Amino acid sequence: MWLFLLTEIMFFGGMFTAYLIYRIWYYPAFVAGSHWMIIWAGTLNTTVLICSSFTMAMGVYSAETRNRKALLRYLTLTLLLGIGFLGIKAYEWHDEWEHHHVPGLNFSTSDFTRVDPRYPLDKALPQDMAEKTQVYFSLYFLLTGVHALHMLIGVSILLFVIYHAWQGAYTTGHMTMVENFGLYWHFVDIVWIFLFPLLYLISRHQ
Amino acid sequence: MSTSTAIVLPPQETASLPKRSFLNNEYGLKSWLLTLDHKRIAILYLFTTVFFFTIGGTAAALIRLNLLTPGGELVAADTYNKLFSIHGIIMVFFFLVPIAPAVLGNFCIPLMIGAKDVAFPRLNLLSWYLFVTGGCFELYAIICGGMDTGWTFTTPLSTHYVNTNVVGAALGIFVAGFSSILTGLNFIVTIHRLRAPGMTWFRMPLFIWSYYATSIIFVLATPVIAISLVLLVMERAIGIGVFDPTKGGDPLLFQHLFWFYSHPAVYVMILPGMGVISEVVACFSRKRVFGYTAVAFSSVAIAVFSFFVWAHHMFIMGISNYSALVFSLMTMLVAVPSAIKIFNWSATMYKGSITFDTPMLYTFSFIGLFTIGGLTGVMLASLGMDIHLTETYFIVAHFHYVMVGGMVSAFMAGLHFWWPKITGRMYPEALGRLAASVLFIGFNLTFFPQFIVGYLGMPRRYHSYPPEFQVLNVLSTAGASILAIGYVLPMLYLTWSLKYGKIAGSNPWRAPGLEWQVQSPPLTENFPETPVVDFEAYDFEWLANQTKNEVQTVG
Amino acid sequence: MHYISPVLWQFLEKFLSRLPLFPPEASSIAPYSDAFFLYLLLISVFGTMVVIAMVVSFSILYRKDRHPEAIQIEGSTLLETTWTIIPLGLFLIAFVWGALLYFRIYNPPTNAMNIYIVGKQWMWKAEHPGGQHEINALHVPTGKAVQLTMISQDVFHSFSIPAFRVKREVIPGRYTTVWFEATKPGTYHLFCTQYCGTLHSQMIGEIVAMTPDDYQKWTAGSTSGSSLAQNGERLFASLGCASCHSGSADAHGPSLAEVYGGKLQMANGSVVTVDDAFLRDTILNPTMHQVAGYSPIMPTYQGQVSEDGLISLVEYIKNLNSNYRVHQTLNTSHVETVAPAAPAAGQGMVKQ
Amino acid sequence: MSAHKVNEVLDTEPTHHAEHMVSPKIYALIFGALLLGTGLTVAASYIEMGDFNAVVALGIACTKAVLVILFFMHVKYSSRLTKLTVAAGFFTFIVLITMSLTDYISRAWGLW
Ligand code: HEA
Ligand code: HEA
Ligand code: HEC
Ligand code: CUA
Ligand SMILES: [Cu+2]
Repeated sequence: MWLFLLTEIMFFGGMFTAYLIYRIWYYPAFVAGSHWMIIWAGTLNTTVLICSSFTMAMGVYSAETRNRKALLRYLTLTLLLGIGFLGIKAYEWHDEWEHHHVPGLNFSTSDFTRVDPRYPLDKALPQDMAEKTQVYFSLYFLLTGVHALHMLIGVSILLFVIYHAWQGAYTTGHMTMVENFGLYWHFVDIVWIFLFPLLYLISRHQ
Repeated sequence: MSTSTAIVLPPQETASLPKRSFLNNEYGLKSWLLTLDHKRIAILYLFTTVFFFTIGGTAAALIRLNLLTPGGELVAADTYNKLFSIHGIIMVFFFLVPIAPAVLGNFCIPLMIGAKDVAFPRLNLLSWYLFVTGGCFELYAIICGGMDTGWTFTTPLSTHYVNTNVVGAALGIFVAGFSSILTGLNFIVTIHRLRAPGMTWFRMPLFIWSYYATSIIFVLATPVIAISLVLLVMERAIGIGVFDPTKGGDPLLFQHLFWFYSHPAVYVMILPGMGVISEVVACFSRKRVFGYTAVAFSSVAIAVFSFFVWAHHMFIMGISNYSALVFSLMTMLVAVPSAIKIFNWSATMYKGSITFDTPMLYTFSFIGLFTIGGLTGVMLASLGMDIHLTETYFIVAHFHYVMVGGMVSAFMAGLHFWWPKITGRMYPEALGRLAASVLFIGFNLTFFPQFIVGYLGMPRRYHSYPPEFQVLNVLSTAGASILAIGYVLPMLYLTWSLKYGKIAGSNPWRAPGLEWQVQSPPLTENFPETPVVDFEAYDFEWLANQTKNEVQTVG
Repeated sequence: MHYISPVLWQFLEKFLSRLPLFPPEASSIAPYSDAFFLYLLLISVFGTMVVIAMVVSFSILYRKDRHPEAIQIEGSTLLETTWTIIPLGLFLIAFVWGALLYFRIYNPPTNAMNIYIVGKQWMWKAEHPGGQHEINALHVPTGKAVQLTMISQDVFHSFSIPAFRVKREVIPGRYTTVWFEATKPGTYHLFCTQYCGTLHSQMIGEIVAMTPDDYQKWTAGSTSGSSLAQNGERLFASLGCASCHSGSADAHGPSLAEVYGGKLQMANGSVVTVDDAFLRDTILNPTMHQVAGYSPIMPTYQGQVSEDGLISLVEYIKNLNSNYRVHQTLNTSHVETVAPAAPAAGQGMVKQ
Repeated sequence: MSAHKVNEVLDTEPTHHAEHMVSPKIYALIFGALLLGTGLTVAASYIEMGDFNAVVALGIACTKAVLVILFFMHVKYSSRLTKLTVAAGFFTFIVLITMSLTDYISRAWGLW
């Protein structure tokens, strides 16, 4: 399983590299772009994910202690939290669509070429830099999109795991499946732990 | 001939194939398509990859025919572009990358380490299906218009300027990539967990070492091409701006990501071959491989260093001069382990007792051709020289020397070497030697002129070229037709041998590996009882004792 | 031979006369390149020979008939180190030598004359400073260092002159440079070597190297009116650059006189050398190259100036020795000084 | 076959046979720490620290990730091999990023 996660690290690695490079190049655009992130949603989502990681860990623990009820309870909680995450993410995406921030499909620089009312101290971006916010949003959608895809896959597997757990599997000592799924889930959590500051936070203030 | 050969066939009048083996365990299409047996999966892979090879080879034949005349009268320019793109993509992603790991690796690894199967048989079957799915995408892309990006998918050409089926092709590679990842994963876990008792790391055949290195590359590098293809498809389909210079993206970034995979991938294409060569050289010299540890560690070294050199494909592409320096230096370093291996194989023959059966002949051509290919690689790695040589036929010659002269030769060596194990029958030896020689001659005739024409400056991917290059191109095309015979011949006689070949017996080469201690073709469960390994790899003295109390076939 | 078969003979004659094995050496760098190639060839032949010698001699000495019983040998650390160190040493020499050559080829001498190259699917366009334009051909004088400043309008191309042993990628969105000094008059191949789409193999042309006298005649004979710098001056006025870059003390923008080749302090603290690529980039992406001490008011000219136009502007700024000419244009085109004409189009969405 | 050899084989097995069970207490502790970390980063992002904002945010993110990896994912209690695997993954990840950056950063240095 760890080997598979290595694969995943490298999978995200490509995008993180791109993010880093363009951030260096188009710093102001990245700052401006991240000002449009909904910070409460991001924070909430981080919390949701961390909770789900915790419930997942507890689920694995319940499997270890062969406690079927607890296992079911924790897995279901994890599932709900996962779905919650996706819901909030969907809300955010919808918001970005409304603001014409989706590169390629629905994008306009107008939000960036005028002074942002919420950040009156910041100057508006000149046109050339405003164009570059597209790069920011491209990466934003890719990173969060691929992450959400992983969540989606995770949720589907989780359904399957819960079904089996309900039938009494995993609590008889054969718990590799739960364990490995746990690893996967935590990994997806870790990715978000990095995405959150990179996309939402670190440019809050400049 | 009989004195100079190591083949000990059982007396042919009385010999028979074992009654029970993985081949006749079950019958019917379903028993093949749903099999979990690594040996059957290997054979499935063999069929699919050979199928793709014929497609890629047909494209190659058309390329060479078109280049017979400077004007390129055979096909139109865009057809030509599609041809070499198809050729490159099929040959790399659907033939050479999967062929060695998935065919020989699947068949041999469990047998060699004394395991019943790979660690995750289901996953193994799944990778085959993924591979086939990827292949179908690719075929679909080829049939519905083809793609003319070259196998490197250079942006922004591939994202904005061609209107062929790039998305289909990229998706095909993407899916097939997952097949590689799963195979790599499977092998690593297999090698770690399923070794027979007593099979310590340094008792493993070198074949296993090099497959281990290959698998590492699979797992760590393949996802990067997956993500770069995703980015490419997104950019092409909905126009995000990551690689598009007009939106502020850097087209070079795509190449960074692409080569981060594709350079390690070229070692995926050669390391398994190196593993095969180690086995064959040892067996036919009847000697332990010279410097076992050096060879083992050089495999791992190649795998590790291969991650540091990717930008040598981009020396003139506009990367900074400083970083070109770094990457050139690293490339020089990665070339050294290959040199170590070559010398060790040669030294293995010293004071051996050498026979020249077909696998050994292919091994010779591997050693010679790979050395030439590798050394021209060093020329390309030298910054100043690369300026003149890059993007010319010199490169084409370089990588065909390493890929075709190197890896395909090694694969042929391996295929002939294990053929009796796989099918229980011998291939016709005389025809085998003939085909090996034909291949060697045809190969050199095809690709050596390309070195010269490349130094003269003929650019690659050219549908037509200035007339003064014609002579060399004619030679090359002539060579290619000989080469085609060299490939068709083994296909024919190997098929023939399935029914009419001599019965091989369990160990015709008197080779020491574990896989040779069981009947051929092996049982579905490989070993009737778990073997205990109390001998070193390539331990011919052990083998000599062993053969005294003859190996038995079960069933 | 002749009496055997005239047809065959003719064929052979044609065959051999069409079999060059070595490209012409027509630039000052070519001998160096070839010398290095010779070194690489030598070590390669040496390495291959060693391997072949080992394989062949062992095959003969220890084939089964002669040597029926193999003698097991474990290995030898001494040998391992030898064949690690020797190739490593040879490769490292190649690395150093190659790197030196690389920097020689990619670092133009300061006195080189500059020619602009624009690549697009599927043709080359050369623009001489004197305003001469050429398609799929390039005339250069011998004995003089020529620097090419190149850019692509669409995809990657690559400008390759095998006879000169130089080649450089032509990239969209960024200038790249290469230089050479032709030594032998003659006509040589020009190839686009980076695959660039359907007619990639038609993106070829010829390099005509001529003696300086001939070159002089050629330039005189093919001028098409105004020089690049003159075109640039016109653009400089009509695009409104002059309004801010007038060079006077109260101007919004810095003076551009003699800025080329010098070093500039940027707002983010770094120091850059002003070269062609920098000039082009500041016109398109002024925000990414903030000069210290000025506010980021310069509008972007992305999408408003063609690559040719940019080349003219760059050439003009490069040759701007004083602000005299700028003032001249200021006086003649007064309309534009009121409001910079450009930003109007810059508002809102600019998308292709 | 000697017992010594059997041990040698088992040592390289990646499964955690001697499974160490992490107690819920530790899980809860880590959970708390993670929540705290989240709160901290968000808070920190509202404080003007110049370049340090990024450093702090990423520092906290790394700490959080390490916590998850070590405890939730049991790496702390896993075999050397698992640890090595994880390390290898991050190593290649770093290689990808730094080696690409050698190009992007030194491009600005201009020609020789
Ligand atoms: C199996 C595949 C394979 C292998 C193994 C290699 C091996 C090597 N390759 Fe190759 N390469 C490719 C496949 C491969 N390559 C492909 C497909 C391309 C083109 C892609 C494209 O653009 O389409 C390419 C392109 C390519 C380039 C880019 C050229 C360009 O685009 O400008 C470079 C540059 O550095 C290079 C270098 C090397 C080097 C240094 C090795 C080394 O690993 C070689 C090491 C081996 C040896 C050195 C030989 C053994 C040595 C000895 C026997 C010692 C000799 C003794 C003495 C000197 C004393 N290769
Ligand atoms: C594993 C990889 C592999 C293999 C095996 C080959 C095999 C061959 N290649 Fe390949 N080649 C590449 C990988 C490979 N190539 C790559 C990656 C490129 C770069 C693509 C790009 O630029 O994007 C390339 C490009 C390339 C070019 C350059 C095209 C160009 O730049 O314009 C040429 C030209 O001669 C060529 C020739 C050949 C030949 C003659 C063979 C021969 O060895 C093939 C011999 C085989 C046969 C001839 C088929 C055998 C016959 C049958 C199976 C019978 C069935 C057929 C019929 C009945 C019709 N190849
Ligand atoms: C609205 C005023 C304005 C206009 C119009 C304008 N510039 Fe500028 N330009 C500036 C300012 C202010 C700077 C310095 C700050 C910066 O780098 O953005 C500058 C900087 C530059 C620089 C880099 C600084 C240097 O000293 O080398 C160049 C080159 C340049 N401009 C060229 C042009 C050209 C060419 C045009 C017309 C096509 C133009 N400018 C139009 C205001 C302007
Ligand atoms: Cu332009 Cu190829
Ligand atoms: Cu490479």
